[in-house]
Amino acid sequence: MDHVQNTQPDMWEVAGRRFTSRLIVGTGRYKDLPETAAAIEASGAEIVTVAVRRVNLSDPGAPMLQDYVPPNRYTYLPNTAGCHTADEAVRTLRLAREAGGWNLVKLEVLGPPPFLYPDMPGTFEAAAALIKDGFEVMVYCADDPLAAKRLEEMGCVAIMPLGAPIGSGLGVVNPYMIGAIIEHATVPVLVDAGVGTASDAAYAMELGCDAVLMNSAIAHAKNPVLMARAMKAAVEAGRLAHLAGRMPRRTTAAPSSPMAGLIR
Amino acid sequence: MDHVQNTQPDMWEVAGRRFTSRLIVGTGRYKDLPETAAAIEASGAEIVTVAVRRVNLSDPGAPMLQDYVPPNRYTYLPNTAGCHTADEAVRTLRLAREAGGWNLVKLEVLGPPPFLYPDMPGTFEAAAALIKDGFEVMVYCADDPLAAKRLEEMGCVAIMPLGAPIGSGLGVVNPYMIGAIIEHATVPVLVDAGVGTASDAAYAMELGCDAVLMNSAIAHAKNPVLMARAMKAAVEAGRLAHLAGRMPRRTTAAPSSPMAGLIR
Amino acid sequence: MDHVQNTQPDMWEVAGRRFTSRLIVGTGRYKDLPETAAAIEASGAEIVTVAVRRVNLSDPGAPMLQDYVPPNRYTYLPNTAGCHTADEAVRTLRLAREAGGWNLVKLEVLGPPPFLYPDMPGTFEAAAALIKDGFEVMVYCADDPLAAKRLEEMGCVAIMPLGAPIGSGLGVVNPYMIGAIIEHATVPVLVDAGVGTASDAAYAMELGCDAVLMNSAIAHAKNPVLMARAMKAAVEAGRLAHLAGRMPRRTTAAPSSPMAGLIR
Amino acid sequence: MDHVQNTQPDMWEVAGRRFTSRLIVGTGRYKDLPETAAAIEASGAEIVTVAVRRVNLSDPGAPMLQDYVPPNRYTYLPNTAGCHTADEAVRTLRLAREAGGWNLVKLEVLGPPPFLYPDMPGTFEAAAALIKDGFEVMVYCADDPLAAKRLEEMGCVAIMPLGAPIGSGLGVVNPYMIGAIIEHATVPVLVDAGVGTASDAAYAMELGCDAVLMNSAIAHAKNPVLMARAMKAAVEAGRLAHLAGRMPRRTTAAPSSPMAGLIR
Amino acid sequence: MGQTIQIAINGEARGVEPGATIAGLLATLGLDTRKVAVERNAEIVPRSTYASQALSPGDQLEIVHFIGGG
Amino acid sequence: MGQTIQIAINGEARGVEPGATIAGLLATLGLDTRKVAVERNAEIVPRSTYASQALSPGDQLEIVHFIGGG
Amino acid sequence: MGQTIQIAINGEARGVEPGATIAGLLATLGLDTRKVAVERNAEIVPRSTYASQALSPGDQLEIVHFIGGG
Amino acid sequence: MGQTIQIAINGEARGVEPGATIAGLLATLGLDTRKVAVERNAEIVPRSTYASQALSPGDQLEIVHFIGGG
Repeated sequence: MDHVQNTQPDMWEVAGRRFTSRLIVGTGRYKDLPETAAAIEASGAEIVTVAVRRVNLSDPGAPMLQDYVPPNRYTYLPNTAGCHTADEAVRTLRLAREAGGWNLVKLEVLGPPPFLYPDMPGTFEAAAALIKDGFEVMVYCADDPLAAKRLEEMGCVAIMPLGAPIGSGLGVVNPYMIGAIIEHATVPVLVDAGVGTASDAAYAMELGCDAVLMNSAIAHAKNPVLMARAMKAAVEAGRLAHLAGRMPRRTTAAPSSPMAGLIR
Repeated sequence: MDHVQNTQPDMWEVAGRRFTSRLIVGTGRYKDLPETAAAIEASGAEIVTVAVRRVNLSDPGAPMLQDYVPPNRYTYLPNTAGCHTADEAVRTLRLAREAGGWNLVKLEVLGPPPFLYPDMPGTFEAAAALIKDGFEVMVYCADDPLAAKRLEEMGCVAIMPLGAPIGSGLGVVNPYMIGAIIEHATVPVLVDAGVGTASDAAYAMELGCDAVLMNSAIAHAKNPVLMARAMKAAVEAGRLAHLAGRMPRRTTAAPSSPMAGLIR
Repeated sequence: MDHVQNTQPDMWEVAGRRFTSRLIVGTGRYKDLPETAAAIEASGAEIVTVAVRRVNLSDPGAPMLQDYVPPNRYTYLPNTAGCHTADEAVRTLRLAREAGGWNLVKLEVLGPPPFLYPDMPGTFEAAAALIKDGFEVMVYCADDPLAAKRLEEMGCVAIMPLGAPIGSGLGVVNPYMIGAIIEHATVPVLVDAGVGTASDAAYAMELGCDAVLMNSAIAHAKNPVLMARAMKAAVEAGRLAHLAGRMPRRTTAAPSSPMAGLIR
Repeated sequence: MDHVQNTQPDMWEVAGRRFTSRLIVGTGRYKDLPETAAAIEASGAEIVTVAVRRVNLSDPGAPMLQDYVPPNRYTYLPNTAGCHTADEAVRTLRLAREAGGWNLVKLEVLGPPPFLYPDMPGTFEAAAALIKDGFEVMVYCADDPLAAKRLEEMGCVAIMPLGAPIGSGLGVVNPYMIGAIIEHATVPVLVDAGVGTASDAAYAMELGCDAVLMNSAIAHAKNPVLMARAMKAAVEAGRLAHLAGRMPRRTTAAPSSPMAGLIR
Repeated sequence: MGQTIQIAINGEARGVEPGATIAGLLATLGLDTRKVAVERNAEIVPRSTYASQALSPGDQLEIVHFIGGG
Repeated sequence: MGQTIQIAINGEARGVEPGATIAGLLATLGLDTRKVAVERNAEIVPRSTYASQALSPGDQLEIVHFIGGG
Repeated sequence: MGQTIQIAINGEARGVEPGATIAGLLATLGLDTRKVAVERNAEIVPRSTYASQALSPGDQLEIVHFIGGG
Repeated sequence: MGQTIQIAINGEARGVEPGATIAGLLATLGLDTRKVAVERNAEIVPRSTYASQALSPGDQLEIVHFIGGG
């Protein structure tokens, strides 16, 4: 907390890179690319997740994400959304590395709909292959403290347990296990997926997360740009509250004005 | 929302006065007056609640709140903390009006410890007398939608239901009734008392409150100045999220990356 | 607890009458009178609430509640549902007393839709008039510990705060205030309104309520008779758990098998 | 539900055995063997979990569990509590099978304190070995719907996700994932671990579990025998409520007495 | 030969024979006196007095009973 | 040479000079009139009248100011 | 007037000139080499080798780029 | 007149008579064969073979029973 009190910036570090913003945002599900750009700018995010997909050969000149969300301004974090096996995830990220030239990636090996729950055996397999191949892996996972510890011991650079299913907006359903993961981690822990509104993001940060990753909560809000501003403030609020140390809870009242000196 | 999108300030109004900050803070329970001043400045509050107490005749030269929290910079909102009858509350606020020269006041008629729950009959009686005497009454009350409506109809300028008992830090325990009060009110509604940490404040604002009033959550945090910053951000976050319109909740997942164009 | 352990019945008493069942059920909202009778029998209730309404002059021979829910088997507790003023409530209960010959009644003075929230000033006024007129008043009220204490001091024989709005099925939304009311009451406290399913009823009893009153949770279940059986068991379960004294909560694990003697 | 309505018993089946009681209780953590016997009898359980431990050679004549909880009356379900590897679990259950002559077992491969969280890779490994060796495996696991489905496909006869860490008494923390597991399972699903009091057990059953397994909630209650009775009733209540189909939730009120026929 | 007198029962206008009592009225209406209660001009009418109370023109009667309610 | 008259300030008995005014009393007490308010026998004393109001035996004064409160 | 050779790009059959390179193909397709990545028969093709790698009959190419995703 | 052979039971070193069987050992230890199970060098010993299995020097035995557990 000292560095905060003496007003040095409160930064966090992953894979040797330092960031000020503790909000990582996805770039999917927006109305169009201009809205994507506006929302991401409003969020203050320094890292954005991106998907890797086949070029549309029938329309090679179509506007591209890079033209609206410049990779020289934002750190691209390629994901493996849609990958349901370790092989698909590894192939996808090797292509991402070649396309972008960076090796910091988000690994997610997902189970089938309707839950898209992290496939932990597939995740372990893919993480091992990627780390062996020199990637720096930020890993989406279950809120399982043992699995989180193993992924860290394998060499993952950030542990990203779900707060709730992708796109559900249910918030951080199991704060006990998220707290357990944070308590025992020596690498950054991010809540990834589940955040639905600002108070959810603040709550995740109050638990002690290093950062929060979200997409739908912003992109599916009625007004994504306003919600992006809300999330920027919420993550800052939750971080500051975590550093400040909340008051204790009590089930009875405690007066906030002095009892002495009342008129009679 | 337009005024927000076209970046005009998102202000709120009570008793004809307009404010930008939606956070009202108490000035009690701090370590000393310098900490009080620092925390209030960090909170960005424009309105502060103050108590009215007998002068200490044995030490008339002691430092005074006004010297640290200048009334020409902050709108003083005198409260009736410690008053357990309508008469005490009315006498106290008449003295406050004479001392400060303003008639915007916070009325709270409290029941006994350990809950200090709003005494609603006493509150109705005091509100009637104060309004008759020309005061502009922001009233602390139970989360009772009928009582809230009556207080509004009597002429109270703001309705301030408790989120939880004073100093409890339990947050907004009954969002249904706070929501019910907001839905039917034509004057500002503030959650007063109960907020414990940043996510509580954001949540109160997401429900649609016009502002939030707190004291212990900041003053009793391990680091009050940091928590004041957290609350400033949290109230802004919750307000923006309310304006933005949150995504719908669903108990299953929805992918945030396109399913089309996956490599095979 | 002794009386429980040495297997004497665990009874409760209101207005000098002793009851074994801690479940009071309403008789409204059923498909027909036979379903009403079957559900009430399945609930094991000894007290049922009933409404007072004008006789249908055009069909005086229509089947009547008494024919299905015999007053000599069940204690009828006339209510004032639909009364929005103290006068209406008092007139209604005077008619009820004449019709039934008993003076144990349920007072509810309700605010307007959509919340039908207890009208506390009207409730105080009606309670005073009824008690003066010799009624034994079980009173529906807000979850306001001060109001509850006043109603008790006025002479009400049971305090019945809402768990949530009538027919909402939201459960016990504010356990802190229900707990506060129980802690300071010297007459029976019942949660009335809000229970939606069995676990809600068990939870209310675990808080220390003497009994629970419900109608919609049973009548609006897909299978009212099964739900009546569920509620009977749930109220017993919650009562026993309250008497037994639950284990402490902890955020970490504690093994339930001995660690000694493991094979190696 | 028909079989319930026409009052045939509502039984459940695991590994070809049919049971009426949906409460499985542990036999650990009691003051002494007589209390163990009394609590288990009060619970109405037909299945009890037991641990396998080295005989105390220095006191071979010490009273034994079988003398108080007769295996010919209760179905013994040997567990692997304390086993942190698949090998330990398999060895332990082979000894259990030889000691007891039955092959229905509870598999739990646990991570280290303080969470004793299910070690899912170890659990998969042990489950495969046990099933190959002819055991009928009821498996304790994370609230991970993919892992649950795989364990079922491997041939486990019951899936038993944790509601919360063993001995924590936090209840069913993630009802969404427990519900997800139930929705997609074709074998019995039990909540195992986490239940703290009666309403937790009722809630687990309302979610649709086939049964609930607990130990600490009974053994660590102030009065274990009373709590055992509470849990018996709570499980029945939750089961009946699940079958009955709860009323819908609404955030506004719905009157439970007719509005017609009010006096004027 | 007697013309009826006008009263209101449960808000509906009714004509009854002059001299009719509440007991008589309830019998005419086919109501079981043990299952109803009667209010006359906002005053409770004790059941014991049904037979002795003659109705007067303009009487406002409420006749109620118990029905299912929560 | 005049003996003092007895009043109560904030619940404490005090003696003041005969003819003393509220303005004089506040000065004697070292209080800044702009930062306090005075109630005399349960009636507010307008600041503008401090100089003209002489204290009387038995007066009950409350002298208050603002302090930190929530 | 050489006949084309058959390859598959992103799962679609295509004919290309014999001797065509990946660099040539990308140019033909109008793709910016700095914004795409290419996999050939499940092997990454380093960008530096686009110009030197000639396509062979039956080649399976995946050509990808970044798009919005969460 | 044979000296004892050394084995380990539940991790404790023990000496037993040469030729002693598991059945004999259990009897010596005062254990009810119907309530325990025996593992010898990490292999289950079927109860039916207790009488026929003679112990050998260095045998590692685990003798277990059921106790209360959750």
